[in-house]
Amino acid sequence: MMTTSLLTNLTHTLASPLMLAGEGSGGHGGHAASDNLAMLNEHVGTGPKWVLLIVFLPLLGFVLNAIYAAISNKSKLPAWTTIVLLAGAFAATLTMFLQYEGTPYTVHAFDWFNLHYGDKSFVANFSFYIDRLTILWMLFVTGLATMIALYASEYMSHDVGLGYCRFFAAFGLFVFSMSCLVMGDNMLMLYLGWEGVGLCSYLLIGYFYKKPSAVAAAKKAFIVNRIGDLGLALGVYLTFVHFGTIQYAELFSNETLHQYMNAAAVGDFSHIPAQAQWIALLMMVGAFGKSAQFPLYVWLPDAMEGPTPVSALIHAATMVTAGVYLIARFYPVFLVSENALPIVAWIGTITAILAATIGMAQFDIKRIMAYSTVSQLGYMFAGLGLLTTTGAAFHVLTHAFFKALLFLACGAVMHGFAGQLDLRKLSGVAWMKGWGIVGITMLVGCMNLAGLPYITSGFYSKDMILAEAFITPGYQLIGWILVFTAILTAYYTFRVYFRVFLGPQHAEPGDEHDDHDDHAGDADHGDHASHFHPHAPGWAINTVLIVLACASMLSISLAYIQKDEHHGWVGSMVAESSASFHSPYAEAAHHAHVEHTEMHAVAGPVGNLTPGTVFGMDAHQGMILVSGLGAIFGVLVAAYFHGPKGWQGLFIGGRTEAGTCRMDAIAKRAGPLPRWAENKWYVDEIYQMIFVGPLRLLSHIFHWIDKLLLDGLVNLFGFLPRVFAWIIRPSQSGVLQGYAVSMAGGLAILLFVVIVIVMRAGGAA
Amino acid sequence: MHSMQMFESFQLAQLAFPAEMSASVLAPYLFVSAAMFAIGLIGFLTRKNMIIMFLCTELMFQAAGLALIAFGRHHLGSDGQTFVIFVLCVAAAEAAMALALVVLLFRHRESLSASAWKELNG
Amino acid sequence: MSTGALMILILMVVPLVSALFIALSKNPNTGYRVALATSLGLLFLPALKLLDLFDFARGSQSQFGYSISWVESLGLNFSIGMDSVSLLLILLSVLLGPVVVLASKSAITKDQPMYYAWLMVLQAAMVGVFAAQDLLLFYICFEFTLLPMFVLIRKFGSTNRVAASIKFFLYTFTGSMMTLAGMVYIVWFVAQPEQLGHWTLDIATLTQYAHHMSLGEQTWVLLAMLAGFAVKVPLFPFHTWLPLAHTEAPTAGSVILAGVLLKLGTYGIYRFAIPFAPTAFFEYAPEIAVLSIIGIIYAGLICWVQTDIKKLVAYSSVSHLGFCVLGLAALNVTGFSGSILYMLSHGLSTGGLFLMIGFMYERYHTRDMNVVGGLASKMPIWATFMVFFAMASVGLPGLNGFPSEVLCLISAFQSDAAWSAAGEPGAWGSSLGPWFAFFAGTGMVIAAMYLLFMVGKICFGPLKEPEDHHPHDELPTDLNAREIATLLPLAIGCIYFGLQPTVLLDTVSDHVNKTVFIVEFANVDKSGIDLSDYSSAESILFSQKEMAELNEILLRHEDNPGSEEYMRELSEWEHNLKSSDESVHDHEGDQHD
Amino acid sequence: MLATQAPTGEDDDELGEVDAVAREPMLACAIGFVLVGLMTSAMFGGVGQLPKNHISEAQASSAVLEHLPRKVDKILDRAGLLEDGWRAARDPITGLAMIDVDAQTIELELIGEDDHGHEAVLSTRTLGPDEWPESMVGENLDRLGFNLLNDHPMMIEVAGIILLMAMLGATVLARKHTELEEALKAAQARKLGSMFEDDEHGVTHASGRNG
Repeated sequence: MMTTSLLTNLTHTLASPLMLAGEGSGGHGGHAASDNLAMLNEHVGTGPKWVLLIVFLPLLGFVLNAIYAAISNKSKLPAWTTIVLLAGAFAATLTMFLQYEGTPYTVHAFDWFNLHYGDKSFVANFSFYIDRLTILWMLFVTGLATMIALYASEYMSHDVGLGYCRFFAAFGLFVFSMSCLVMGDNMLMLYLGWEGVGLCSYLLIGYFYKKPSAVAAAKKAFIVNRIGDLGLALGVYLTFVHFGTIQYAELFSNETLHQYMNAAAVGDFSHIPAQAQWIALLMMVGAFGKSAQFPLYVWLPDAMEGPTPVSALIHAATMVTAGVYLIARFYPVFLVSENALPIVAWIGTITAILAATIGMAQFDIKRIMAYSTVSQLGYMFAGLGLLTTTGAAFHVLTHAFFKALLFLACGAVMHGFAGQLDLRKLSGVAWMKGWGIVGITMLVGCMNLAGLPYITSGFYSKDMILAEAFITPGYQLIGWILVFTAILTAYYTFRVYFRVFLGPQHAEPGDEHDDHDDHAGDADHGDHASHFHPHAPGWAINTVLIVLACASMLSISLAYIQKDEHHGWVGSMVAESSASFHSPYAEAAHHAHVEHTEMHAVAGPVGNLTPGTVFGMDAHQGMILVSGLGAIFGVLVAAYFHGPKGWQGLFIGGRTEAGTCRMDAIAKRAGPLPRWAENKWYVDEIYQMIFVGPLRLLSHIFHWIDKLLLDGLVNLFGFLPRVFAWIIRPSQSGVLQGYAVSMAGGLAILLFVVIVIVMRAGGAA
Repeated sequence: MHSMQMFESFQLAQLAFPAEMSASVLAPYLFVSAAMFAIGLIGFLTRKNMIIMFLCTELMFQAAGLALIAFGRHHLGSDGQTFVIFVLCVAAAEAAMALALVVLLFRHRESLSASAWKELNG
Repeated sequence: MSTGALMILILMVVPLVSALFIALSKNPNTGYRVALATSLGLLFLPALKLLDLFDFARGSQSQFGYSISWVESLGLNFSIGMDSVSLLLILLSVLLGPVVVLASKSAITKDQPMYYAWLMVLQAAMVGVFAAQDLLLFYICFEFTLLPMFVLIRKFGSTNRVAASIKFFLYTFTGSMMTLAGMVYIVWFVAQPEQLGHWTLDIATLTQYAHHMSLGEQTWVLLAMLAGFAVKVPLFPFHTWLPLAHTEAPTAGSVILAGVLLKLGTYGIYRFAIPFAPTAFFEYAPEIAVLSIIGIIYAGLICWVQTDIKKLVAYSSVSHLGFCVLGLAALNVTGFSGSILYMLSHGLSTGGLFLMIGFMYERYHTRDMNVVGGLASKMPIWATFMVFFAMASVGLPGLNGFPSEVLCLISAFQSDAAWSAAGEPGAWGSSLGPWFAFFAGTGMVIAAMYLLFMVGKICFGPLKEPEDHHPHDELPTDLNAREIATLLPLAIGCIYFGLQPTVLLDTVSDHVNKTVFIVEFANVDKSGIDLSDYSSAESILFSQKEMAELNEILLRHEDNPGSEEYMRELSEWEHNLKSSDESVHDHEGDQHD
Repeated sequence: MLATQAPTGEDDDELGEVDAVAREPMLACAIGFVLVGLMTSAMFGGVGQLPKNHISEAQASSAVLEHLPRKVDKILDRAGLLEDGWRAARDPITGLAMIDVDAQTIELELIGEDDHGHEAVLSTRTLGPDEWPESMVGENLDRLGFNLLNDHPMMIEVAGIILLMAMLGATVLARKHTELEEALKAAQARKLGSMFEDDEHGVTHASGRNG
């Protein structure tokens, strides 16, 4: 109710900055974006063929692993094959990045759709479109995929000879699909990748297919995604129907589109047909599905049923960012829709806070990470809705690193403690022998997720989004909600760290160390819980953790490379792509920030805009203050409630044993609220009640209609002739003379008729 | 006058080749054939013995044949007679089959009564 | 007689001969061997030869024409030939031949000669349907497919086979009786002096004149034809025979039924109902589309609550063919192409699913998903194929289901010219529109729901087997080489058509353009369709002179198509067309002016 | 004789079986009379409107004659109207007799050998109506035969086949199915066996005789 009213006035506030920009010199804003885009896509050259390696090496990995499976290979060969091939793909991507001159190009593999009729043509070839946005995404997709494959080679070692080939086959197929999604040069290729990653996520979530819960989770993931896919598909078809093409190069250089963009730039949406505006709204649904946004986020937490590397790669780092990529890629289409971006912003915000509140109350550390993923994705969507694609993309990048890191660390714990994930049953893991690296890297990840000021990359990316919220007038509310969410994030992140990794050493083994379903042949664990000793992670896991930790720390520097031109390196990557757009307010604020002058002195290039401020100071600096303090505050709260006694708890914690802390008392006093939060606010149950149940009932009703009504009618028509026959049957008495009599009677009647006719004719004659 | 005409036409009918029969001459032939048919029908209705009934049907056959010949004559054509010849052929064939069937039926029931096969009802 | 015609004749005659041979042979194994040899031979010799000979550039015209006069006075010929669409469908049915024979080896344990003989007869009949260029020949073959299928169900089906076979036969037969009535009316109409003036049953000739019928006549003809074809498809309210027949039929029967026999309905609609009654079809396309969409959703939801896995797949056929009819109802190039692609791809993926179920049934003798499940741990290869075909059926991009689905949905969007042009939805009744596309699109989600429900129950989860289960005496636990060989062609086809739909699209494009032209021309006065794309149709509809006139008109109004004058001249031109038909007739026959 | 099957029992029912008494004669007669009435009335109503046929009886009678030149010759010969060598003229193309029934004239021709020794028409003359013989009439049998054999040869074949089939069918149907008891069969077998033995004996005798 309130949201809707906000939405309505937000649409206007969104239009206003664009309008001003349109009136201004046009250095930035709608016009700039439009012209720039057109210029980029007018002459798209063809690139070198070796770029195809990026796509087809992972596919080769899939094929080889399938062959291994067919010949039932019982070694670690699949893992090494996959790692090598993915590394090759990463190397190719790196080369592509280094050789990129700045103009997009396409690489053609083979024809896929080629339907020409009349003056129209429906063309969607199996070819790839390379620009900076693509490269940005492919860099971390292939890189992380390689790392995580290495990790999985050890993590999945207990399945060697069982599901090992299956796992890595799906792994390779996933990277292939993801590459198609990101690199495809038309929307149908994107859709292919979109569904492909959905399939792989289905297969990998259901990896332990004997667990009904895993199967159910996989099914749920696929179906919920499918709902989003429907939106995307309709969006794609509508794009073709309206613009007559679904190839990026043609679409982004399409005059109609640019007319719309210019109209939108001056805030005039009345002349943009409803059809064109619907495109964005439909695609949005697809993005919500794949990136687990508010109405459709329910599948992601359940997806944690899959092996942890899968959760890290697919459900934290890469696949779930596809929605962000989609919106960034089709930003022009979203710009010409009046309501799309505000809805995106609001959905993102709602998702962020909702998921954060749920994450606070969970005890399963993987689920906590899952909800934090949902929440961070909410940030990214908010960023997109707030017209800062740079911020969103930057957050995607940093989040990919540290969230993968966090998941892999949790995975290491799960692996070592026989699938134990309950933070009430683990404590002081960091101090156990051989777990130091895990402890440290986990700490790095937590800091990044919490966004501790200056020392973490997560801080910079989040800051960019938050600042944008305050800069653009009309979005302050969103800004404050996101800040509050940032505090919650810091809290639940360090809640995990303080409870699991610090404090007195204690560990109960999980249920898997004698459950031979999925840890079959795993001899490392003791056979009885009584003398259970965890096995510390091996070199592969440790290496990967270290690399990722370094990566997430180093990505701080990205914020400073080309800071002044493009808000950092990511900005430079986004700038020359279809996603490049900056609201003039951002420009104003940016210049002010760069020139270190008072706000009102800023004028000229971007018109006399007055970007919003935080406590009267420039939003960027204000954000550093607010979100930085918020993060630290969150950490302290976590330390107080969950931290152990002594310096580990920063001297304010009071936890002396695993499983009990100060929070419990508060939770008791808080009444049902914590339980509701733990039960995810019963969203699943509500969906079950509102959608699934009725649909199921309807299906049963249909089934009975089919059985009784339709089939009954058919059978009735089949029965009528029997009735008729039964009526006239007695006429066939066996008496021969009876037939003769009827014959004579018939003859008589016939003759009578003849006579009548004849007489009439005679009378006439 | 009328009787005179009839007489002439009867005379003509005696000749090697008959003259055209006028309608009034045609009538008696047709009457005879109608009578034959009716008699055959009555026979068929009143008798039980399958052979007799079969003979009655033959009677009706020949009634039709007679009518054919009469009409053929009326039209001064030979097709009517030709047709009757073929009818006779078919009748012969039919008679052969029918009697064979009667024999067969008699073997089954030791009776020629048509009512012996009453249970062949619908 | 051209080589191509000879090949077609071989395709029709050789199965009959081998059927006779099999029927006479007493040895149970002879049937299997001979049938396998025949079907493989047909696949590799004549079919590939035809593919080689076919001139794809002239795909819209019937090639390899061969005609034996049968009854001159009625213009009745035994005339065969094939255009691109029939070529594809013939290839599909010939491909399925060896597949079903292979699949039946261990499934059929009694009366093998009879079984394989009827299978071969069915082969011949299917080829005949698609190759027929004579209306009566088409109808005869169309009906003759019923008999072998009836025997297969009645004699080799499972528990409830008698009822199933009878319902299958009577239902479809009743429908096609009405189709016959409609066809007879068309023939009679064309034989009128105002039209051709003498009896003919040649399909091409009939197509030239049938669209002269008034809207009222066309409506009745359309209803009559749909009565038969919609039952065959089956369209929503007329589908109740299908689940029963599928469930009771032997595996091979189900595969053929889903793979080819259902396509007879859509083929009939595309090949006869639309060209013979273009105006009426244009008029009632939205209603037909509504039926098909109801079918998509309704049948899909029913699938979701099935416990009998075979019934589930059967209902899924109803749901899928809804897309096919939707594409036809869109009456545009994308729609027709998509729907023809759908005929082929559905044949592959659903055929595959039925094979999978058949193989499971041979091992467990039950189709109840509550009794048997979690087979992935026991039959990994089987489960892999099951998931593969399920995904193909869901319409996963890169597999065969996807291209056709895309085209059908796009066509629904496009069909609403107003919405495509101005971006605002057009008026109801003139054509389909975004809402049709949306509701049909929900079919995608529902398909995912029920197919994953099936896969999750039957493949995944803890292993569940019937209590009285004992391993099959000759079959191994998992699929054996023969069964894998049975599945591979279908799987390869799925992938190939998923990645190379263009091959099929190019093949049928000429034919599709022709049909679209027929429809647009018949309704040219209704909606501002420009006749700029008539080139493909001149050969079938008009003489060169008429085309020249039309061309002139078009050129004269190039600048502003759709103006009254333009429309008037076009209608004049059409009127002249009809009168010229009369004059032609006068030259032949009676001399009244 | 079957047609008058003798009573096999005593009671009336059996007598009924014997068909000694008619059943529902009244009803049957009523029906019969109704039919007769209807049929006759139909005929008398109908024949009045029968089309008058266009050909004259003479034409009808003698139309057949031109098809039967030999018969014309015979009639003329009997009437003593032909010198030797003369005959009714044939149409060179169709081979029909050149006889005009309406004008009652008959063309005659003299057949002899020309100087090359070929048969040729030497001279012709016309027989006028005044010498038209009374007996120059196509008889019914002629016309019937001509019609039957000239117009419906095919039908004759068919009729023949039907009759043949009927005959075979009748024999097959009416054949008496006699089943031999086991004993009889055994006896036949024994008989055959003994025949063979005799045969062998015969052979040995023969060899003995030779030896």
